[in-house]
Amino acid sequence: MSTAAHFDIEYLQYLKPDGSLAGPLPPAVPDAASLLPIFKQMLFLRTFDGKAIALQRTGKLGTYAASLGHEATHVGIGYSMQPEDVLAPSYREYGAQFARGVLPRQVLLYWGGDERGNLLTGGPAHDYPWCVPISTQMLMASGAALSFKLRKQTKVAVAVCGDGGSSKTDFYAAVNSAGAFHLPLILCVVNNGWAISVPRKAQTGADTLAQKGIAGGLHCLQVDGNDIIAVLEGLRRAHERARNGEGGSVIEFITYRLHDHTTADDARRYRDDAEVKAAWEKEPFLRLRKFLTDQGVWDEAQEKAWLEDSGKRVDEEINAYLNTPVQPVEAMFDYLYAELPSELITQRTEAMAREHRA
Amino acid sequence: MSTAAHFDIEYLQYLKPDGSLAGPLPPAVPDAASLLPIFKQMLFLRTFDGKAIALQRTGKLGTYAASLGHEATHVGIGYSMQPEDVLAPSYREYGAQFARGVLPRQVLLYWGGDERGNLLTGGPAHDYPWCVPISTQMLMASGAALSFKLRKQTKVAVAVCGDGGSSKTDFYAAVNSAGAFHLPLILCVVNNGWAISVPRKAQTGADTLAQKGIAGGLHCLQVDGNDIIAVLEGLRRAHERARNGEGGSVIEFITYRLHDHTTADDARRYRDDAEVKAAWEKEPFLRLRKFLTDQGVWDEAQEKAWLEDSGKRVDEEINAYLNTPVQPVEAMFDYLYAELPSELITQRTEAMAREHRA
Amino acid sequence: MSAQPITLIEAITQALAYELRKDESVVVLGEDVGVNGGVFRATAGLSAQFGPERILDTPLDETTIAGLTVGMASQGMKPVAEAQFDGFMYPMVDFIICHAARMRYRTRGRLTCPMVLRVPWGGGIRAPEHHSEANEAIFTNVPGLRVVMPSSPQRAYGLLLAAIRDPDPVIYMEPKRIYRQYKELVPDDGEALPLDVCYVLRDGSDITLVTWGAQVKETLEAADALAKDGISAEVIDVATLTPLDFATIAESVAKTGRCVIVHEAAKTAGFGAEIAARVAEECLFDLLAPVERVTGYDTHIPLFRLEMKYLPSTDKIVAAAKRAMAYS
Amino acid sequence: MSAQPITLIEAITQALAYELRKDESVVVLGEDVGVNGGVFRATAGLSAQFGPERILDTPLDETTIAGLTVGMASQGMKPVAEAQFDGFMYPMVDFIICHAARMRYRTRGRLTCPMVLRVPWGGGIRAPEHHSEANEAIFTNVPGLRVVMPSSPQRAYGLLLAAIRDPDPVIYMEPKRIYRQYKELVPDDGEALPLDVCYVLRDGSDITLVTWGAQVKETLEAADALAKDGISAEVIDVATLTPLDFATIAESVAKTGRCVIVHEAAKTAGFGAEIAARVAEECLFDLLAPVERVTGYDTHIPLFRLEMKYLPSTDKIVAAAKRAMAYS
Ligand SMILES: Cc1ncc(C[n+]2csc(CCOP(=O)(O)OP(=O)(O)O)c2C)c(N)n1
Ligand SMILES: Cc1ncc(C[n+]2csc(CCOP(=O)(O)OP(=O)(O)O)c2C)c(N)n1
Ligand SMILES: [Mg+2]
Ligand SMILES: [Mg+2]
Repeated sequence: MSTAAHFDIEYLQYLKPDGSLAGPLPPAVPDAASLLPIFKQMLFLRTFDGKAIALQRTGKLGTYAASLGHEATHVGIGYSMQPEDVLAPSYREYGAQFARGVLPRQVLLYWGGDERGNLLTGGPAHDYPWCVPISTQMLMASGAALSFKLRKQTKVAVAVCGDGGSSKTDFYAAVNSAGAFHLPLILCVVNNGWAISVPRKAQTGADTLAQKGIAGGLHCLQVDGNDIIAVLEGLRRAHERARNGEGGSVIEFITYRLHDHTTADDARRYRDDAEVKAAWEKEPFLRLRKFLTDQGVWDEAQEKAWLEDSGKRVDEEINAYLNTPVQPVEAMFDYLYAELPSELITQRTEAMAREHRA
Repeated sequence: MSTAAHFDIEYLQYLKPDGSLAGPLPPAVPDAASLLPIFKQMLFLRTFDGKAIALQRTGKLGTYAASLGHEATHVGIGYSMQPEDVLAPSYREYGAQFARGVLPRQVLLYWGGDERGNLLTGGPAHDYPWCVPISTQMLMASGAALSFKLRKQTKVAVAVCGDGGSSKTDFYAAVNSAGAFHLPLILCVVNNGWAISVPRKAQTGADTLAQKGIAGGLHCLQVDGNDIIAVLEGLRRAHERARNGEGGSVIEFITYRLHDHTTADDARRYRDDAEVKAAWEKEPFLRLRKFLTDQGVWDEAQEKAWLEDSGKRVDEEINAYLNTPVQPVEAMFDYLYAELPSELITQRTEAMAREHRA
Repeated sequence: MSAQPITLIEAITQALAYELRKDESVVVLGEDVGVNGGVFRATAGLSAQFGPERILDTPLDETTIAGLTVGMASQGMKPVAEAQFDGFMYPMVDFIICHAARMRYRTRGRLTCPMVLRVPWGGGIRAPEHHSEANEAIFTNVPGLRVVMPSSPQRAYGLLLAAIRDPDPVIYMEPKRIYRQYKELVPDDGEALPLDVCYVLRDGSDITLVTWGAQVKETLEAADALAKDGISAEVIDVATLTPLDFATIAESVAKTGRCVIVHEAAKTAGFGAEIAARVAEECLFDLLAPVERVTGYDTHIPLFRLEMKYLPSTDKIVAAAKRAMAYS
Repeated sequence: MSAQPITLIEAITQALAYELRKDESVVVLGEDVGVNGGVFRATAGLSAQFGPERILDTPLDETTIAGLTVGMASQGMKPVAEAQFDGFMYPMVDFIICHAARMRYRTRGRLTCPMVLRVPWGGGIRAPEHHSEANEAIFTNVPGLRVVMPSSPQRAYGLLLAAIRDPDPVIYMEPKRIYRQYKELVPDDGEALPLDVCYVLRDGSDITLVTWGAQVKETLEAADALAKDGISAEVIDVATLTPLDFATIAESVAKTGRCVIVHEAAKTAGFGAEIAARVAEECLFDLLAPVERVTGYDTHIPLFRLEMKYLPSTDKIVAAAKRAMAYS
């Protein structure tokens, strides 16, 4: 009889798949040149990804989750943040982490089965480690945001999950608590079409993943996650709201997982080649290169040099990883408690003695 | 730049607090007379509630959760269902259960600390028992609805939680799964303003609780939960959708908890008398009586007779409850498994022996 | 300063207030902990004293409480969360195991999780379903946690202060049956008690009775009853279940040669099993009699009409002790 | 009919297919169990054979899987749910404890919950974090459940059939390290194995080795090694942890006088504690040597570079057995 509430979900796209602009540049991107450092990060990330996969294929790395196709979203997320902000990633947002200073060798150590990867050396010490239990990081980030608000710190918590992750109850708990406490929280849903073998449409009956934020009264936005300009503008708005005390946001980034879920997966079992082929037409890198080249701020020579440089830097990181000595057996007991309880000292001593006997 | 999605939440009210109609009667209510059985149920429920509280105050019942003020919503929910549908209540929807045939003594047995209350004698054998862990029943009902869908049964699962319960992750999981599987599920959120001492506005940043259904692409509706006509019409629409394979609904019923949370609670500690007083102006019973009296289908004599009858029937139920022998000690072991494992037979024997010694 | 004796729950309130005053990174959160002061009144008066930014009413979701708590703790605060009842802790298990217990471990000390989860625990108060559960065992196989249970006003105060100050996550279970059982003088001196010891509440030479939480009362009563029959029982309140101070128990069993373990959780794989196992491993040749466990039955605690028949009683403890004494 | 020997995981697929054919109320649900056939291929081919209405890919939420499962089971279906990995079961704990384990009890038999929760369990496959956990102890203190763990292709088949047919909820944990370790002839005859017995895998007279899951392999190897030194070890695969068939273990210990329990979960309050406790209670005077537990350390299983040092090994078992043999 009457309308109790009304909602619109906005969609942002500036840079079309063909590299042309859909309209004027938004505030987040003053000019083409400002995109150069981000573009270079994207290129570096792709270089890293390829080499990491190769490393896994040759048995020198454990299961690895690639980020192929997600570069604009991942790098954009990292690039939009201030060092004092807190990032709560899932397990593949290396692009965001590199933008925050994390050394690539950390990624390799982690997927190489070494806890020291989670030191995230090079990045802000307060960032969260990789998070395997899906979307728990979203709610943890809400707690981080609550701690900022209570202590009147002007910081933003940024958390990232996938389309699958947006089905997780922890995701909804993050939405609900961010709304209830009006928190400086940005929930980034990287919709890459798949959660391992489960397609986006099997996750939910919702038309957009962005609209999940309505459940908690959050600001909701859907952006073309392969369009770095839309990514940056969407994040700019969300950060501004968060810093101004206007509360939390849910941003859905529409992108595509061009690789298998991880190196342990074989996507051919469940998805069509045609779909993947079509997705390659929309991927984030080519359109941005086209745009930057058209704008005269990038050229082949620059790219060649940068690629070479990137390759060299990644190789250095790989070497650093491969040359990291395995932790001694007692590392198993380290950091379990601030101070190891006496019973555990006994176990630790026993483990060390066994090691020396062996 | 463009709109990705758009939503409206409708609000239903037909019978205003003063007992006058806000517009023509909706399909759910052909005429005033059709409301009489429901009105009588509401009156019976209020009688029961009062006597149950008195029973608790005199030490003859454990903690009891009253339903004062919720009568229209509770009775409407039960009355809208078919026997083959499944009801998944929380812990105070006796009105819905009585409408489904459950004997009032069952309520007393349950709050009197006896599992046999959950037999729900008199009601459909497939209904769920009372559910103490908030909102878990919402998700369980989604599973029930999924079982109906898979077996092509034309049945609806109806689950009820409170405003507080709508914050629970299980509630969101119910919304999400009902949307993903397109289930015949009706999620009833009885917004009575309070979750024990926590007011509705502290639960969420959402303007309505109905809009939580948007997160899963469900049909969403907000109704005046003190207006039995709106309650019935909202439910009629949701049932029709469910039966037609159009999927699930979230209905927010706006009502008010006129009593303490339970008999163990003292609401004066946290809420204003003025608010309670104002709520009494909008409660469901008076407006309906006014309407039915104005329409000439109800009068004082009828009410007197019905009240007397109700009182007598409730007293009979109370007697039946008070005269139910306590279960023997071995009841602790009954129904733990279909067949008691041998170790438990030993424990059971020991418990019985101890009992006979004592 | 409390010159008056106070109950166990008042001791908890007192400890919370002390630490809220002393350490501004401490916050309290949970359902109804604010203006209402908690359904058991554990946080009574704290909202008025410290304001709603220190004493937070959360939305009704235990997953949320757990997740927010871990998030706050890992960013430098010291949250003290409340689960309203034992039976509502289960949705918190994921955050406790996957994040709280591993934050320091996983990040090699870079991030930590100094939090306390308080939870009214156990049966015997004629409460509705899920309000009477003894589920401590769930957390005792989880490395990286401390599981603590006080059994007197003084220990409630001292152990809660220690729990809040501890740099790692602590599950602090409060035996609700004895919240108001008796009063004790509990000076509000901010003195914490150690979290790594079992407390010997009564010395004895014939048999060791090991227990924790609400059953401490029945166990002490059983010791009294046994004394009348000339049996000298030593009573140990475990207090901190994990990491366990087994040395104190071993020392006692070495002396007495007999051990009865009392707890209200179901027997199978209750925490009593760990203590009995340790005795079998480390004190075998001290034992004169088989170890006994006096526990809840291996069924759910029934609704309140039968619950007292489920719980260990003084009688049952005495009977077990006498069975043990029959060996020599 | 499978005339070919098959692996443990193939035996699981075979049992699922058998029961899906036989009983139309059986449905399989979980993440990636459909077209993808499960991340371990346990459900490979089932979607093609039985269709998406019998083999359901769920949204990515374990709470959802648990809740839907209980809802379906309580309305007359027999859902077989999958948790993708051990470390993702925790959000299911609430539904398992509060609803699955209590449905029959709470409603006095009016509603029941015949469900199976399958979960790849344990370490040793060089997997990422939370993919290698031995968390069976969480469920063993919960009345109303059955906790089952197969250790061979034949037992995987027979026990899974029994679990699906059981009228009560079963947690069925699959030792993923031995999913493909070896093959066995497993006739697809629909013959279930009993859920209330421990399996004596090897007779012996000097010492009883008790274990379950993946460690059965190392334990049998240890028995071989011990035999070379003239020590005769009896090996028991517990198979169904709860309700426990302790009689089989007691009988063995009565014969051997020595008991070593092997499991990969952390030691403190692992399920080995229950077995050791029972031995201390019921076999005390049979014991020639202290009970020993060879287990994971009381820390989290580390990431894969160190995980094999965390897990019990044949060496560690042999050493413990020899320590026990030193007593006589
Ligand atoms: C709680 C939990 N359940 C299951 C898994 C196993 N798992 C790892 S990644 C994944 C799919 C995630 O999909 P999505 O959220 O879309 O993220 P994407 O990998 O596509 O970036 C699953 C099911 C997990 N890590 N955590
Ligand atoms: C999981 C869980 N947490 C906490 C409680 C304790 N509790 C019982 S009722 C209640 C408030 C419920 O409020 P609401 O959902 O609005 O329903 P109402 O009682 O108002 O009908 C709480 C917190 C519970 N029963 N279950
Ligand atoms: Mg995805
Ligand atoms: Mg309410």
